Amino acid sequence: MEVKFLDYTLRVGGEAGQGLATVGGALAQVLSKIGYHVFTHQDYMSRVRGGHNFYQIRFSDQKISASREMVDILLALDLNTIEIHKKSVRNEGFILYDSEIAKKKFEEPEFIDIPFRKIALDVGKNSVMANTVATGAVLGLLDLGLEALKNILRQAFKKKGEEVIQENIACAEAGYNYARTNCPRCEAFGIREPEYRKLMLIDGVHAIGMGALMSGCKFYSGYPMTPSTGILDYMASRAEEYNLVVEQAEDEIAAINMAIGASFAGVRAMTGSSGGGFALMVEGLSLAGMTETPIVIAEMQRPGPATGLPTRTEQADLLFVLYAAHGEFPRVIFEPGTPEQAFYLTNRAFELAEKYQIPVFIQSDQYLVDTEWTFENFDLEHLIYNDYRMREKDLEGLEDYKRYKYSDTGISPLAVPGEAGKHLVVADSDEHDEEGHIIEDGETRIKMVQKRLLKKLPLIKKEIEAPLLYGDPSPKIVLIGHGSTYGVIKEVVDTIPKDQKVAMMHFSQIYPLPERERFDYIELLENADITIGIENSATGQFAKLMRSETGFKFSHQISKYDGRPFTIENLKEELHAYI
Amino acid sequence: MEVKFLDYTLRVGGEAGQGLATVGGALAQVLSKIGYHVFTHQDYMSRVRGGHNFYQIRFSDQKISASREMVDILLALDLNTIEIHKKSVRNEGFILYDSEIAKKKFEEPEFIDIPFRKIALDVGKNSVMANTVATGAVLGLLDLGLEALKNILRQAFKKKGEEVIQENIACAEAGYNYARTNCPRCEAFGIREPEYRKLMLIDGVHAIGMGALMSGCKFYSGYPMTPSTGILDYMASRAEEYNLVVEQAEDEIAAINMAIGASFAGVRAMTGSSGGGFALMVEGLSLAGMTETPIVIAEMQRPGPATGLPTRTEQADLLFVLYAAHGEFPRVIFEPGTPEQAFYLTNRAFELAEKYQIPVFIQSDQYLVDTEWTFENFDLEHLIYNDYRMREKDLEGLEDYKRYKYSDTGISPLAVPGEAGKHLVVADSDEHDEEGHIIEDGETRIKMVQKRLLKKLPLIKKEIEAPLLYGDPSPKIVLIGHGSTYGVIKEVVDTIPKDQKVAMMHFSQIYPLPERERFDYIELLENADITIGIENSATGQFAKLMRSETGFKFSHQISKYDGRPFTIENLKEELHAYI
Amino acid sequence: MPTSEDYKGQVPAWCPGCGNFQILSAIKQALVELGIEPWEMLVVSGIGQAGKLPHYIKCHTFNGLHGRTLPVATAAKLANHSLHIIAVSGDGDCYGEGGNHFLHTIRRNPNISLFVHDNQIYGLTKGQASPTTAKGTKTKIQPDGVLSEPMNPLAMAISQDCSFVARGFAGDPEYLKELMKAAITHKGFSLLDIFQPCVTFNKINTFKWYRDRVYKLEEGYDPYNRVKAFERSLEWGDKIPNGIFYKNERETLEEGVPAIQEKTLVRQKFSIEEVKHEIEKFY
Amino acid sequence: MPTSEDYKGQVPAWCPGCGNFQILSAIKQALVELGIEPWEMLVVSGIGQAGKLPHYIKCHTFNGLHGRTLPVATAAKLANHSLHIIAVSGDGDCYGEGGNHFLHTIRRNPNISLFVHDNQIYGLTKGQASPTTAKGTKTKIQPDGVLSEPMNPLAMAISQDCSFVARGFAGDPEYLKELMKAAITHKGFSLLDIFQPCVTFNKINTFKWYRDRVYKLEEGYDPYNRVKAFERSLEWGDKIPNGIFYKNERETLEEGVPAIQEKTLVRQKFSIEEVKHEIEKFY
Ligand SMILES: Cc1ncc(C[n+]2csc(CCOP(=O)(O)OP(=O)(O)O)c2C)c(N)n1
Ligand SMILES: Cc1ncc(C[n+]2csc(CCOP(=O)(O)OP(=O)(O)O)c2C)c(N)n1
Ligand code: SF4
Ligand code: SF4
Ligand SMILES: [Mg+2]
Ligand SMILES: [Mg+2]
Repeated sequence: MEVKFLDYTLRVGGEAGQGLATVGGALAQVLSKIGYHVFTHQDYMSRVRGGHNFYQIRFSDQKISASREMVDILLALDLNTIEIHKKSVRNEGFILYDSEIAKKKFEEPEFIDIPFRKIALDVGKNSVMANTVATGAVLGLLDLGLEALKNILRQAFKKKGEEVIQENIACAEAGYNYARTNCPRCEAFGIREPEYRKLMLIDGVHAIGMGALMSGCKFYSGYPMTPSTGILDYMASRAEEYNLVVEQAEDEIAAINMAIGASFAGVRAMTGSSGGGFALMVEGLSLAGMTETPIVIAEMQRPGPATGLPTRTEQADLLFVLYAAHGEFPRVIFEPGTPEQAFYLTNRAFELAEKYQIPVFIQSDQYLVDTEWTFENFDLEHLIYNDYRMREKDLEGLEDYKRYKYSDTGISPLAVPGEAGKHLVVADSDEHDEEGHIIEDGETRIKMVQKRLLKKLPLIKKEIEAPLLYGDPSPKIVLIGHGSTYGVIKEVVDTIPKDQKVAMMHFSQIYPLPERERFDYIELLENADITIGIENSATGQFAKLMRSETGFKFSHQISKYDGRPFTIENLKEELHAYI
Repeated sequence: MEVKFLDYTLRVGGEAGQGLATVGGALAQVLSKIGYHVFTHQDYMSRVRGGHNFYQIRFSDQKISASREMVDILLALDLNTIEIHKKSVRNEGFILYDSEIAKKKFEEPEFIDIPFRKIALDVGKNSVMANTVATGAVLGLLDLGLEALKNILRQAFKKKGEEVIQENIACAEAGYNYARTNCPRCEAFGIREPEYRKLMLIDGVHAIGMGALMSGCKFYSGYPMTPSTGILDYMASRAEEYNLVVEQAEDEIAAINMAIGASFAGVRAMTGSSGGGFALMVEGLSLAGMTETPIVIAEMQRPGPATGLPTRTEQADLLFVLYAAHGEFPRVIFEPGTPEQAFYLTNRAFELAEKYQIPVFIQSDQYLVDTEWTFENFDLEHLIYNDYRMREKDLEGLEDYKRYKYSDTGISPLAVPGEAGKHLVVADSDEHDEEGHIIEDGETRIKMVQKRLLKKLPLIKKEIEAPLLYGDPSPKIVLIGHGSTYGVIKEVVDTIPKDQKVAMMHFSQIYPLPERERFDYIELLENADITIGIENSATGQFAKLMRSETGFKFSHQISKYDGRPFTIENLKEELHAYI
Repeated sequence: MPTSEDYKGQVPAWCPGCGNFQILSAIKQALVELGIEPWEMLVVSGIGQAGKLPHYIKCHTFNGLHGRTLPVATAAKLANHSLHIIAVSGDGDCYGEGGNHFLHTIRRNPNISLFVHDNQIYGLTKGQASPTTAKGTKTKIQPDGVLSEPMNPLAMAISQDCSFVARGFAGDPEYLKELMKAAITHKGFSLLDIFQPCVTFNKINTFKWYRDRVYKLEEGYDPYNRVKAFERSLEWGDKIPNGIFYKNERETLEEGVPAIQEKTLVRQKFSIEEVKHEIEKFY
Repeated sequence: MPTSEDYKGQVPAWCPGCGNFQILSAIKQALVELGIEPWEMLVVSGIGQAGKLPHYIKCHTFNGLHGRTLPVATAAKLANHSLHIIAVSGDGDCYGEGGNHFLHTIRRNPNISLFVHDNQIYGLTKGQASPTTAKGTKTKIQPDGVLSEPMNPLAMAISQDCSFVARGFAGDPEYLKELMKAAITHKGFSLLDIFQPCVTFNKINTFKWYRDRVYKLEEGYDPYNRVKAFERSLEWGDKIPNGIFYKNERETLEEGVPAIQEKTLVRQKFSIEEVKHEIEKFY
């Protein structure tokens, strides 16, 4: 293999319901536990059984942040996988399959026929363990040992008892040994043991969930919708341990109104959905805006319009989220580029939501939601938690509490009803006075718009960090990305010779756009020869936002709207015309 | 009075429930029937009884298109009206009131105390006719005769029988005569009889309704919400005569899904709401986008966020409507400046919706919805009606019908299910193939995005007309407005001396923005010294749209966000700084 | 002990003679008699004439969106179940726009009282048909008369085993107050549908119309019999029963949610230190 | 006369063994036996496993949004009441996201048949609780078990005087087909709730679970007795009745709408000439 550093890609393919995520997940974990950097991504259909899905794992001894098109090892759990992905296997790669399952025998040298099912029956007395055999076989091929996998199996089958654990371990060993002894060219993998590091393996959706948890989120309401369901799952799975209230609502309208109700009542609250479900939350969003109730909303994109491609990826809801809801009120939108950013930005989302009493969005997409990355650690000292809610003692001695008191910052005191002595908390979706009571006169209206919107806007803008510049500090060519394209653009920049003076400019704090005082990114763009917006959408929404807010127009645009993420290869290909 | 031409303003004020709209409406009708140009606007609270409302009527022998701050005649149906509006009465103006009702006697010369209630009791045997007395009195003051009013009364009380009609007429006469004989300074009104013209009197909401009706709209579904309810009322009132189906839905979600269902089934369909209700339609909007089902949506704005000021006006939903819904699909937004534009643009909305199979918006606001204007006529020859739906004969001999057939224009054949022989119509909210069946592959996705969106966009853009330029053809100062600010900006331009080289640029076809080939409005703006965006919102949404699409940034911005429309005086005042 | 004065809010903007006035005073009276202090009380509403009630009372209030009263109230209860919560709604608000939440809140059974000001019309938007408007009623939008059958909220609530189902009448505020007290003290989700004459827009269901028909469920009526309660909820026409139709002792939502068994959610202090170990799970 | 082949659509993407297969063939069989041609038939659905059915049948189809089946179907019926319309939905689609439309479509009573594939779970999104999931069921989102009482769709329909209320079982496709035919031929809105085992995510309500419990309402059962029907709809546990619970002869929506008494709306030709006089009203 002609890689500069150790850089392998495994792809596990098969039907929905065959347990691909289990096999792929176990392999990713094993690799990360023994110290490799791992990057995975998933490609699956909107069905529960059948069809074709795959789970791709790239691993390396260097940091990696995107997927490649070509694979080194293809683990084919069905014939279809071989037919679809054969052409993506590198020259010196391998295809692991079971000719009995595939009902076909392949003679080309890259094929390694391993009787997954037969071994499972022989060793584990049950064909369901064929996947365990296959997982072991992949590790055998790579000669990486079985310790980590054994631990994972012990964990996974804890509830099923020791016998099941032992059977699975035996199957894994059998697969491992079979591969080691029946692999003619396995030395091709001059695989180096990684230098041992304890690495975290985390995907976007867990990072958001953990970010919420560590920000003091106590209430999460949602309605299942791919690809946002993972947050609901995660929060529910942690409810017992951390005393969270997680409510599956009857619909998304209820979900957002619940989050608002909980936040009004005094706890940090969050809701989430995908575009179609968020569409139903739009009126509720304006309620949060009007009542100045802090909430965090996760909007996890998939290709639309309408039901679209439910399990695929796209970045086409940006302007929708930006301008969603009638009337005018401040909002913040973050769109993380990595799970690490997802974690910190979720934390920051809560901070800003609570500080300014506004809705804050974490926007992402199926791609980042499902991609697992490895990290040495998340620095928990960086987390912020400020309690802006007023209770008993904070209000002591106060004569009259006014929920919407005018102030220089536009921020009014946010008391917890029932926990604030005898002070009463009055919130209203109508235009209201300082006390929260309905009004109709123009003068109060003007003051409230100033308080709620115009005074807060400049303060919020100051909180936003500059975009990240990666590569040449005075670039001739700038690749501008936002959100989940971070990883792939970054790796592509790495592959371009330095003398081409290329840089990536990446925005994860999307709205408001950062101020230009500290880092004049517009000047930098103006000084470049070529500026290319790279977006997973057809109309280039971030480019529109940039132009609307700053007047700057990217000279070129690369759009991908087939529901799939950019890979390193296809982005490089697209860039060919310019570089 | 120092008016160049005949130009009077009447204001009728009182509590909700006192029948202001009846009195004001009758006066407006009388004036338009005897040939005056009339412009009315309403200011009312979100309550059914009590509070303070007013109805303002300006009339002239010239075309007029906005309201003034100062009034010539104030008809005060309660004391509160006097207290609030006294200061708005011109020096030589009059205040008509009933000291018994007001429970206070005013001695200043402008006050004319007329015992509305007592006359009603004496002449009509019922105090409810006090309003009729007052209406007569206003006409008496103006010495305009009673013929037109009598006809209106005959019409209004037709169902109640001849006796009631005669009592009302008697009351009107008594009021008329009382005013004529008890008005010390009435000669102040050197009122000229207008040159007789048959004039239409129509407000924005009726113009939209009639536009829909005359465009072949057969199905209207909605849910009541101020200020959109008038369309629902109008369509329902015409259902019997024109065989329309009008359905009050259980919520706005049902309303838009019904409109889509009806349109899919083969009839022209429309729905409407205000911002908060439209917020609930957003997911349905994307369904129309994905299934390429033609619909027209009326979005009638009021100040938000949330419930906001339910009966007031604002233009703050522009960007919301523009980017509403997840995913990308084409849409058109019209925002009429006058009832006449509302009528024609509604017609054009149906034409474009049906031709391109897209959702088209008529966006307006409480101000235009409720303002009545006079017109000599609407030229009905200008109406368009092309039936793009395919039935029996249109499909004869066709082998296989495909709902989403690829084509050069992106437009596919739209057959009527059950009326297209044995051809089957298959529509899908998932991404689909030409036949309408669910798919997941990237290639079909790309082709469908191109068909549905990218191919149609340039064609739709060609349909959009240039903005209207009024005033100096090579202006130094350009006042840019959109939608309902048309009338007031136009009149303000009229008041500015020609040598200041001022013009209004008005957009009623908001999105897509017109092409620049036929009229390079951007060049014109670039050549001006000062460009001022004038908007009824706090953040200047049209300005953002303009910058995002063309890069052009207005040099100044005038924003009004107190829930009230601009009047000629207050816009002039705001302009003072620049002109 | 609170007095009626303590609960006095702004001057109502309702029409003179509106049934809402009696409902408002009955609520205040019920709260005073139950000794609930304003700062222990949260009133949540949607939009409509009924939805304006929070402005006319003095306690914690949340006046939200049309139709969305119940999700807000439910979540507020989960966040702080030491608050008493009344959800105030209209027939359009609760059964029309908010119908789905009505259904699912019954299933959830939070300990909240829902008072529906049922005037069988849309009041605030000036007289359109509501879900409870009689078939055949002519309105601006239904000039030929309403085509749908009116909804039966009590029957629906009973059909989903709602924990407490009652009906009162603004024209009998004394009894109404008693029903309110029963609803508030009942453990579980309680529906109190209240006949509320809209003197401006509903010219059919007037004070007199209701007074002529309304009677109280007889002494000895057993509110624990679901089928019987259903049967009685179908009575409509010359005689319409008021009273407590149905009750049960279902577990409440708050009793079931593990996180709030020891303390209300708002009282649970958060510290990053206590959750930091979560990160271990990703290694 | 149509044959089953005429109705053959794409190959279903459902899991092998899923109850949806039997429902699909029962629908086709019912349509064939009723002699309805594919071009006279419109199937409307939402999103879910059930919602995919339009792709597996061949006739006019509209596969809309999750939960929004009924408004689309109702309006299509108003636009062209010569079409036969079946609305296909799931328990989440119809009773969860779409609960409000379910309620109000019953009130409207369009002549549409609603088939709810009730697998007591969210299938397509992989196993969350639906409104009909049994209390206590553990799912990923409810690791401590569902807290809400399951909804009773039949009782709710009966409570609102739904024109036709029945329940069938995918495991008895022959009887199911008969119920479908009865629903389709019934004049008015008909609800057919269908027990549909989800072999992948619902490990409780399996084919066996249903088969052990399901029985047919006895011969001589009177479906016109609303209170009795309500009582029977509450039966749940060891024995669960199937069959036609309730029927009535209410006027349908289409019978009430004046505009479509002579012709379907789609057949009414439009010409500007005929509406021009409208403008006179504004002079
Ligand atoms: C989403 C939304 N749709 C519509 C409205 C307009 N609206 C306000 S109140 C109301 C109906 C009120 O009827 P009801 O709930 O019966 O209350 P009432 O006024 O009769 O007390 C409507 C339709 C709104 N505010 N929000
Ligand atoms: C607005 C919206 N919310 C959520 C979803 C995600 N979603 C798709 S199907 C489904 C539930 C399916 O359950 P059910 O209706 O019971 O159908 P089944 O798959 O069990 O047949 C959900 C939540 C969606 N498509 N749209
Ligand atoms: S409109 Fe009806 S409900 Fe509203 S305040 Fe007036 S009488 Fe009461
Ligand atoms: S998940 Fe369940 S409902 Fe869906 S296809 Fe599989 S078995 Fe059927
Ligand atoms: Mg009402
Ligand atoms: Mg289901």
